[in-house]
Amino acid sequence: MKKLINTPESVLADALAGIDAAHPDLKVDHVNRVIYRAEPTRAGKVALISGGGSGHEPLHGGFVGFGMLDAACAGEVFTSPTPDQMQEATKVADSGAGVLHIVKNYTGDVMNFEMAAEMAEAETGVKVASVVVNDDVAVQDSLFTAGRRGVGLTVFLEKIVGAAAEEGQDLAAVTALAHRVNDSGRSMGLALTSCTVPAAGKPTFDLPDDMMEIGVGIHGEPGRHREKLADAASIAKQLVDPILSDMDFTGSPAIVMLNGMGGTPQIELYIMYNEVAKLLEAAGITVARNLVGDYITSLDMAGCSVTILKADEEMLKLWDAPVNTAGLRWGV
Amino acid sequence: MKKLINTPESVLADALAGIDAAHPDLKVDHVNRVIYRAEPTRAGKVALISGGGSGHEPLHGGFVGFGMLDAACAGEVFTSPTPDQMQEATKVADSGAGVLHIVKNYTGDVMNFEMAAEMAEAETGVKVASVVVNDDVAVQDSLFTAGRRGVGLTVFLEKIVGAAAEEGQDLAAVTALAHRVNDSGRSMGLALTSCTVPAAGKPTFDLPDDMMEIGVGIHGEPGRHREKLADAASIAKQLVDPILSDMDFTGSPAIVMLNGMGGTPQIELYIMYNEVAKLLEAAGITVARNLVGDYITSLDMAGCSVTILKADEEMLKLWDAPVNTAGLRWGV
Amino acid sequence: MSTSTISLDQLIAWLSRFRDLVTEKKSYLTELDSAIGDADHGSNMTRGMGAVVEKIGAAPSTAVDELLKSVGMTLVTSVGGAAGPLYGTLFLRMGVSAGPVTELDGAAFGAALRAGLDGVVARGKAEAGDKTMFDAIDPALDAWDAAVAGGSDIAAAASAALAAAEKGRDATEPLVARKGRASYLGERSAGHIDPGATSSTMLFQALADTVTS
Amino acid sequence: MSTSTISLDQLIAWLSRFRDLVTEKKSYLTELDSAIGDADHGSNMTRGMGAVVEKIGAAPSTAVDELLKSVGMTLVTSVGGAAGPLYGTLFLRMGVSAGPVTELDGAAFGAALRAGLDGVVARGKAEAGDKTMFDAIDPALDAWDAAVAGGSDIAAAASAALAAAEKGRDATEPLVARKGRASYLGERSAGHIDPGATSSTMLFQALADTVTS
Ligand SMILES: Nc1ncnc2c1ncn2[C@@H]1O[C@H](COP(=O)(O)OP(=O)(O)O)[C@@H](O)[C@H]1O
Ligand SMILES: Nc1ncnc2c1ncn2[C@@H]1O[C@H](COP(=O)(O)OP(=O)(O)O)[C@@H](O)[C@H]1O
Ligand SMILES: [Mg+2]
Ligand SMILES: [Mg+2]
Ligand SMILES: [Mg+2]
Ligand SMILES: [Mg+2]
Repeated sequence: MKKLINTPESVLADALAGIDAAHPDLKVDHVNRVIYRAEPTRAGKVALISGGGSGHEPLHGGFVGFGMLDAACAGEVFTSPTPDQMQEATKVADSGAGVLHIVKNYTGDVMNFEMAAEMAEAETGVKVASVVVNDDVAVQDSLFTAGRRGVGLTVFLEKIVGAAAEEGQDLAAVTALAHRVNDSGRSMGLALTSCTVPAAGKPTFDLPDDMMEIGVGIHGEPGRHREKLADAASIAKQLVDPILSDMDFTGSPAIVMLNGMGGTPQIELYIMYNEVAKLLEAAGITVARNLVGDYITSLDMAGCSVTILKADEEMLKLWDAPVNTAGLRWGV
Repeated sequence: MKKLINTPESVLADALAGIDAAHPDLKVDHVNRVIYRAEPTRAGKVALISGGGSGHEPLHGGFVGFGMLDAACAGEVFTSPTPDQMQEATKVADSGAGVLHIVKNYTGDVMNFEMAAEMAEAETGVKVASVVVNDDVAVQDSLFTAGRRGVGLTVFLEKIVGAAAEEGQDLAAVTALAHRVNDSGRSMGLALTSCTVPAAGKPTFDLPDDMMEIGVGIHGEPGRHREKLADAASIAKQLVDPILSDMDFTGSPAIVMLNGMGGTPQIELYIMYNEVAKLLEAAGITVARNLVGDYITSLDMAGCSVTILKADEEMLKLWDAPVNTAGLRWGV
Repeated sequence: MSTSTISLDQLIAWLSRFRDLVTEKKSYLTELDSAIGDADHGSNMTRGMGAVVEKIGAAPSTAVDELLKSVGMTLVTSVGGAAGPLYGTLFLRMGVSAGPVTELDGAAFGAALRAGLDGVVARGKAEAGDKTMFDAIDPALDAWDAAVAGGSDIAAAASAALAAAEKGRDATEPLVARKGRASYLGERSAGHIDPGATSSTMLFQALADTVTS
Repeated sequence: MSTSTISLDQLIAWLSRFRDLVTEKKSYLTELDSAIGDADHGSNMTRGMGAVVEKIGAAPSTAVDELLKSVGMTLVTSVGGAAGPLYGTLFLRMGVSAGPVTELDGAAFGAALRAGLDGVVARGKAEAGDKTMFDAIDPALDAWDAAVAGGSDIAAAASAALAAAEKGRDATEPLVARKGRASYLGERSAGHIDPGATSSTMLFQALADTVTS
C-alpha cells in the first residue's frame, strides 16, 4: 500500500488537522470530528448537516460554508460517523430554525443518523428533519433490499438545498425541496481499479488489467458486473444508458456531473465528459450546468461516475446562487 | 494501461472537446489547439499566454479566464506545443498592449516559445515579453545544465500576474512582476508511482512497492534519488527542507501550495498539508494563503509537491483579487 | 466446574475475550467485508471492542445493566457504520432486560440476549435468511434456550449456542444478501460468508471460552 | 551503381525511409526517453515524420530548398517538445544552404547538413559530450566530409557517416547529460543511450539505405 499517511489509525485525525490548517473559514472540532463554518449559524436559518465515512473528499467537509452545509461529521474511512457526533453537530449548528440531516442511503448512515435525531430531539428539543439520498441506479431490485445507494446527487442536493436555506426558507420548505431534488436525479459509476482502505492495507477487490467494474459503489463495493475495458465512448454509454432508462430527463434543463473517483486525472474526466455530453445531446437532453472534477471520491480508486439532475427553474436559480466552500465556490 | 480514453492518438482532441463542452466561458480553437476566454481581450490589457504539454490539468487551460490567462496552448501529452500554436494565440489574444509568454523551463518549451515570439513579432509587430519559470529545487547543479524546471510556481505566477494585467498594468510592469514572482518561489515534488503516458502504454518508470522517487519531474522524469517509502511527516521534511535551504522564507507572508500529482486522493493531500504547515511554523514562516489540491498534475501519478512563494503586500493583494477560471475561482 | 449463573466478572471476561477474538481476526473480518462490503468490519469491531475494554477498566460497573448499557453506548459512539448501532443496540437492550443485578442465570442471560436481538431487528429490520448477523445470533439463542430449558449448565448451553451460531454463520455463504451493504451486490453476494455473522459467532465463541475455562 | 549526387527523388526517399525507421522503432525510442526523459520521443518523431511524408505527397516540391524548408516547417509545427524546433531547424537551415537546385553533390549535401547542425547548436547550445543528438550528427558529418574529400561516392560516404553516427550514439551511454530534459537527472542520466542521438543515427541509416538500394 502506497499512501501519503502517517499510520492507518491516524488518517482521519491528521486529515482533519490539515483541513483545519488550510481553511480559516472552517472550525474543526477534533474531539467530535465535526467540521463547522467558522461563523455560527445565522438566527432563523435552517442548519444543514451531513456526514459520512471519510475517503470521499471533498464530500462532505469540503462543502461546509456559505451556501451549502453548516456542519459535516467525519467518520472513519468508509464508516458512517456515530450518533454522538451528529447529535453534537445538530446542537451546535441549530439556530432555533431546525436542522436538516442529509443522509446517504447506506444502512449504517441511516441508522446512525436516526439514533442521532432521536437523541437530539429528546435531549434539546431541536427540530430535526432528514432526507435520505438514494440516486445510484447501479443497484437493482432495490425494493427488496437496503435500496439504492446515495452517491453523486448528494453534491447537487447540498448545493441547491443549501442555497434555499441561505435564502431563509423554513425547515418544511427546505426539506420538501431536498426530497424533490432527490426524486429528480440519478447516478451511475464505474471503476478501473479498486481503492485501498488504509486500515485494510490492500485493494478491496482485484480487477484484472483488462477489466472494469460497472456500477461500483463509492466504498469499493463491487458493482453490477465486470467486463472488458472499453473506449471512453462505450464506457460513457454504460453509464448514461442505465440512468436514462430509469428516468425521463427530456423537457427540463439538466445539471450534469462527471465525477472522478480520486485516482483519475482531469484529462480523462474531460474526455469522458465529452462522450457523455454527446450522448445527452443525442437523447434530446439540454445540459444547463455541469461539473467536471473530483467531488465525491473513493480514496485512490480510478474511475468515474455520472450524475444527472432534472432541474426546474427554482433549482437552477438556487444552483447559481453564491457558494463559498473549499469544494465549490462561485458568486462570492 | 487503464485509462478512460478512446485512443492514445485522440487524447488531446477529445479532452479539448470536453473542455469546450463543459465551459461556456471558454472558446476552444480545435485546429490550433488553443483555449481562449470567450470574451476577447479588453483593449489596453496585456494578454497573458501560457501553454505546455498536456497531462498537467488544470494547468494551463483550467487557468484561462478573468484574472489569469488569456490563452493557453495545449501540446500533445508531455510535449511542448508548437510555435505556430503560440503565434496564433499571441495574435488573437493581443489587444495592442502586448503579450506576456509564461514559459515553464524545459528545453522544448523554451525553444518553441522563442520561435513563436520571433515569428509573431516579425509577422505582426506585436510586442512579446516572456518569463521562464524555474522553481524546482530538485534539480541540482542547475548552472551547468538546462537549469531548474518550471513546476508549481507557474500556478502562483499566472494568478498574481494575471491580476496585475487585469488591473491595467502595462507590459513592462507585468513582466517585471512576473520575474519578481519567479525569483521568490521554490518547489519540490515526489512520486509514489509513475505516470503512464497514453502513447507509451506503460509506466514511464518502475518503482518498487516500498520505494518513492524524491524530486520527480512533472513529466515523470526520474528525480534526485529513490528511497524507502516513509510516513507523511518524514516525506514532508523531504519536500520542505530542500526548499528552505535554497531560500530564506522568513520575514514575509508565504503562499503555500500542497499539490497533488493526479492520482493522489484529497484526504492524503490534507494529511501532507498538515505536516508541511507544522514544519513551516517550526521554521518561523507565516503562511498567509494556501492551496491544497490538484493544480499541476502528471497524468495519473501518485505523489505530491510543495510550492512556497515569499510574497509581499502587492502579491498578496493580487492573489486575493477576483479570479474566475475552471481551476481557481474566487471573488466573482 | 459446572455452574448455572454468569457473574459480573464473567461478563467482563466475556467482553474482553470477544475483544481479543475480533482483534486476532481483524484481517479475516475485513477480508470477508472486502468481498461483499467495504473492507472495514475488522477495523470497526476492533476499534469498538478496544474502546469497550478500555472503558470497563477506567470506569468499573457494579451491576449488570450498568455494565451492558455502558458497553452499548461505547459501541454506538465509537464504531459507526452498520455494526455500531446494531451491536450497540444489542448491548443496550441486553442491559435494560438484565436489570440492576450482579449475576444472571441461564434463562435471564438468554432473555437479555434475546431482548438485544429484538433491538437489532427493530433497528435493522433483518429477517432470517437476509445474510446478516441475525442469521448467527438467532439460532444460537434458540439453542441456548433449549439447552437451559433442558437443564444444561452454562458451559453446555454456551457450547450448544456456539455450534448453532457457527452453523448459522456458515449457512450465510450461499445466501443472496437482502440487508446492509452486501445487498447492493444482488446475486454476486452469494458464495461469501457474512462478516457480521462471523463476528457475532465470535461473541458465542468468547462466551464458551469464558464459561468453560 | 556508384553516383556522386543526390537527387530530389532520393531526398524524398531518404525522408520516407527515415519516417519508416522512427515508426518501426517508436517503442524503442520512447523506452530510451522513459529512462532519462518523459517517454515521448518515439511518438514525437513518428508524428512529425508522418506529417512530413504526408505533406510531401500532398504538395510536391520542385527544388531541394523548397522541399527541405517545407520539411522543417512541418516538423516545427507538428512535433513540439525539444525535438520539434531542433529537427525543424536542422531541415530549415539545410534548405536555405542547399538553395533552389534539383540535386546536391556530396560536398553540397554535407555543407547543407552542417548548416542544419549549426542551426541546432544556435537553438539548443549543445556542445560535444552534452549527450544530445549533436553527439551523433557531428561525427557523422565529419566522416561524410572526409569521405567526400577523399573521393568516395555517395554510398560510401553514407556508410562512413552511419558508422560514425552509430559510434557517437553509443558513446552517449556513459555520459552525464548537460542539455535537455535528461540533464535534470544529473549522475543518474549516465548508463543510458540518448534518445535524440538514436533518432539522429536513423537519419544516417535512412540515407545509407536510400543511396545504396
Ligand atoms: N439491517 C441489518 N440488520 C442486521 N445486520 C446488518 C444489517 N445491515 C448490516 N448488517 C450487518 O453488519 C455487517 C457489516 O458491518 P460493518 O462492515 O461494520 O458496517 P458497514 O456495512 O456500514 O461497513 C454485515 O456483515 C451484517 O452482518
Ligand atoms: N539543447 C539541446 N541541444 C540538442 N539536442 C537536444 C537539446 N535538448 C534536447 N535535445 C535532444 O532532444 C531529445 C529529446 O527529444 P524529445 O523527447 O522529443 O523532447 P522532450 O525532451 O521535449 O520531450 C534528447 O534525447 C536530445 O537528443
Ligand atoms: Mg463501512
Ligand atoms: Mg516531451
Ligand atoms: Mg463494512
Ligand atoms: Mg521526451
